[in-house]
Amino acid sequence: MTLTLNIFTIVAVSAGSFFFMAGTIGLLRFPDTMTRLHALTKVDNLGLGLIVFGLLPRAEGPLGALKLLCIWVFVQLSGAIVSQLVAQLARRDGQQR
Amino acid sequence: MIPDQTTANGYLLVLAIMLPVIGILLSLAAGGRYVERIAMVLLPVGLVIAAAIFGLVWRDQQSLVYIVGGWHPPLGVALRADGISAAMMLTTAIVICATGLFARGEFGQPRGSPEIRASQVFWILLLGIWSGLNTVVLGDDLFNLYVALELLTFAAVPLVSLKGYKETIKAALRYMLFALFGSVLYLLGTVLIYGAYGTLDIAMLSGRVHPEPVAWIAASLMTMGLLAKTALFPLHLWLPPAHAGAPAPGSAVLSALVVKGSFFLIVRLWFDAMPGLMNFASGQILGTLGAGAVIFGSVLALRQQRLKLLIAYSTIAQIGYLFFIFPLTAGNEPWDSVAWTGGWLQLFSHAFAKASMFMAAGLIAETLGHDRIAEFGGINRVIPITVIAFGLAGLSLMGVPPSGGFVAKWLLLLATVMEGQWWWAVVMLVGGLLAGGYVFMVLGKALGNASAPLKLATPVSRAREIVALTLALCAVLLGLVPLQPSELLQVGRPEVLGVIAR
Amino acid sequence: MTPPFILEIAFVILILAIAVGTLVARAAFTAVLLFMIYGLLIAIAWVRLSAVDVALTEAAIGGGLTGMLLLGAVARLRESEGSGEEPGLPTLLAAGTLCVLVSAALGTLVLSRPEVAPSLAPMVMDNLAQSALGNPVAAVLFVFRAFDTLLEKVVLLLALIGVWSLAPDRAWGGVPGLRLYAEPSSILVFLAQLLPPIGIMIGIYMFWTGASYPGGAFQGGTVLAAMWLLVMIARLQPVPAISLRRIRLLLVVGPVIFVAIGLLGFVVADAFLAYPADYAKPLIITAEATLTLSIGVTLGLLVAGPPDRIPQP
Amino acid sequence: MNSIALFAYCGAAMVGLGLFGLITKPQVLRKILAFNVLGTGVFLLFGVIARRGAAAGLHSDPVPQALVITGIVVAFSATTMAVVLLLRLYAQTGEATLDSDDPPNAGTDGGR
Repeated sequence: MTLTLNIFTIVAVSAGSFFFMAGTIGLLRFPDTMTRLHALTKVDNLGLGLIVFGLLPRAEGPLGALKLLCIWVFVQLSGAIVSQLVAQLARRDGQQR
Repeated sequence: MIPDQTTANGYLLVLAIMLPVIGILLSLAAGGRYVERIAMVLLPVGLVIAAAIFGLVWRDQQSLVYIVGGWHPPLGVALRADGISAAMMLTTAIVICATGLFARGEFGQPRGSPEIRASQVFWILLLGIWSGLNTVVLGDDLFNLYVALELLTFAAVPLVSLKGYKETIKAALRYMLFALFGSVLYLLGTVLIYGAYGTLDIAMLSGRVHPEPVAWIAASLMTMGLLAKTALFPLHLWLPPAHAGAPAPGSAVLSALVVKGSFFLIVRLWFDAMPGLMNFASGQILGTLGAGAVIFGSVLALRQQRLKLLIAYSTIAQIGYLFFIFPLTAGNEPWDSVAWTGGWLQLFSHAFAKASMFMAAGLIAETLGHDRIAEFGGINRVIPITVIAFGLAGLSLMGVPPSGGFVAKWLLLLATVMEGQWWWAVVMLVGGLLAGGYVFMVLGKALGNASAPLKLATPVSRAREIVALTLALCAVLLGLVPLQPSELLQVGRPEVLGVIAR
Repeated sequence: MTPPFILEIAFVILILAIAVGTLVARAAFTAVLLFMIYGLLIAIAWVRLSAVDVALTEAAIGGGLTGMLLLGAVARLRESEGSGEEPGLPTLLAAGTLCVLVSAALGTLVLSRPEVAPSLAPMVMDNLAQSALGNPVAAVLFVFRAFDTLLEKVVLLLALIGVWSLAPDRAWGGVPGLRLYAEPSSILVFLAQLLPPIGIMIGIYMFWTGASYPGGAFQGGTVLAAMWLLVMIARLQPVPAISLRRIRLLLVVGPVIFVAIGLLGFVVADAFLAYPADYAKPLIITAEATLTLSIGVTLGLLVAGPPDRIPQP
Repeated sequence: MNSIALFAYCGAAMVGLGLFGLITKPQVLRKILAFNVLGTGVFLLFGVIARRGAAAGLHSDPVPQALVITGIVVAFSATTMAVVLLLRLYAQTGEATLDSDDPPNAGTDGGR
């Protein structure tokens, strides 16, 4: 049982880290604002999501698990809103920085 | 002596700090015309408290101690009033009260009008400076003193930019950056000390600190930071525009008191927290910086064409004298306390004289509408009291009897002879001559005849002239202090200064 | 070397690299962004140093409010801060040498007496029961060294007076010149509607839990300030004029109550800022609750800046 | 070397960096940033001392921690005041540096 959970954690966190890495590379390499935002959302959503998911079995009780989930939800929220704001600005400026 | 118990009447120390704080809070809440009224009520009360503390320390020849919250150091924070704190508190209270009276005309709040920015801000800042200074002289904990220093800085900087001209904003910004640099270095020393000795209580530190690298580096960093705040040469660049740019009552407080706050802490550090550290070399270094300040400040003062800048440069020079305390007490003869007394008298008499001078300068500028020294001719017929105040204060700066400045400089000279360090005497004599030069440069113009009929801008009230004169008289009266080591100033000191340094 | 330690080394190198970046970045905007990242990394460093209370403070103030303040400043400077005169090579060398010396001295000296490792932790723990608080850091802040905390509140208020003092004469008493977000239909408005209820709850929770666990009045107050600023920026609440009586009262209520409780100590306990044994906890909580509120308002107004709009009659 | 020493070196280096920036950077905004780097460096040293003082069941000496919390708030107030002064200077003169040293003539208004 412990072994299964450990393997689960390792797999999920590694996968999350992979998305972090991929997203960061995308942020640095993609040509314009919109595509960069696209890369960033993968980091927020999948990267952090998988890491949180992987850590859930290790949380201290249900309250700890809830806190972990909250972190993910809040990052989702702020990420989504900031992306919107950046995209709005980018469209208004009409330039692809 | 380690303060381990609250002494009788120790509560006065708390009141001295909290009274202005309460004033700040009430002023902020009440606003409007109440701000000035609150200050007018609190100033005399604070003066009475300061006088009471002074009287008690003098009568009992013993420090007052208060353990805040009943938590003893090193866990808690103690307040301690020894001889120098008591004298410094009384000086502060007198100058602040005089400034309050002087500023009434300038920073009043007319009935029924909306709040005036300068008046609202000025009174709160004045109280802020007061509580900051009282904490600086009473604090016995290095971090508590850091907060006190910041209190002082945060009250002093806006005073510089109160007029809102671009020059004063620039001066305030430069002052702020110097002050921040100073406080962060001070804090750096604090962390080293806590890490090495496990306490920040000055009395406890005095028994624990040994001459070793960590103590030396901590002391150097803290001293450097405090020197930047004191504006000792060569870290003085911020002072002239800041002190000259503030409104006259602000300049009076800044020059007379605020720079002395950080000087006071340098003394606390070297003589109280780390008495074992002071040696010949460190004394000579501090003294040399002081000598540089005396010469440099005086020469530049002579070259100024505007009165307020002249007075500001003179502050740089007069601060320099204070630092002769360090080389002249680093030895171990009992005569040391001559230099000790001389240095402190220099501080007090300069406080009175400089506050009076800046007030006089403010009155002259109001009367004439400018402060160009070359055009002062005939001013003595319009505002004779102001000119007399300026002249009397000038006596003290020059060190001419009868004045506190004379006694102070005489005692310091005496100490140079006794210590065989004649080179400081040369600096002091040159500094005195240069001070004579710039004071007479102003007086000569003021007493001379007007080249053209004087155009008067605003009449000034007799009462404000008398305030300036009173402060100048305080500086003169200090000249009646007997020419010998003062017992009061030694209350709370180790038995004979310098013994530990051996 | 254990793997966690290698990670720590990498982390420290990252912090230092970002600090260097902050200082050398050509554009002011980049410098400020890097500084905000730096603030958040420092907060993590505090967790590594087992100082969770400090980590919360640093994240909220160092990473959050300071960043917001500096971003606002960059927006106003419009990237035209000028290059100024870079100092000459001799100055750079002298400054560099001095700084390297200071760093070297600190690095060697700060732990130079490992045999002593002075600590007040045992003394704090011995007296913790008497302080009525469970969180040792809170006990130091509000009981043992309450005097520092009280004076620091005054510093905060004086800073606010200093900021206000830079208003033009005619705008005194008016509305602070906080930059408002222009588009009312923006998603920011949605955020400003969604987040504050949660944020306020977290702020209150931080202060409440601070008595026993990491958290406290500063951290809670900072979160409240952030929520308030968000609501103002999104134009859901007007920026208040600084002459409003209720704003003034909110600013001083915490410090006033703290001072009052301190003075009460003269009468009911045996010293200023001492709490009577039976009522210590409720008194401290009262002081902290009002302080949280006052700190929130003060920090919010500090970021909002000096008034620049003339008060409406 | 252990983790405590590592952070001690980190703090010491930050102090040096901040000091260097504060002295050499001409733009006021950069000076303010440097002051903050310097400040966090000093605070981190407090943290190192606190961590080393772990005792009595605590992982870290609470006294330096409390001092740092006070220090952070004071540093923030200082930053605010410096930034507001800078913005006011910029609004009035268009300058954001201090080095254009006009002769100290802060009395041009007549010294009042």
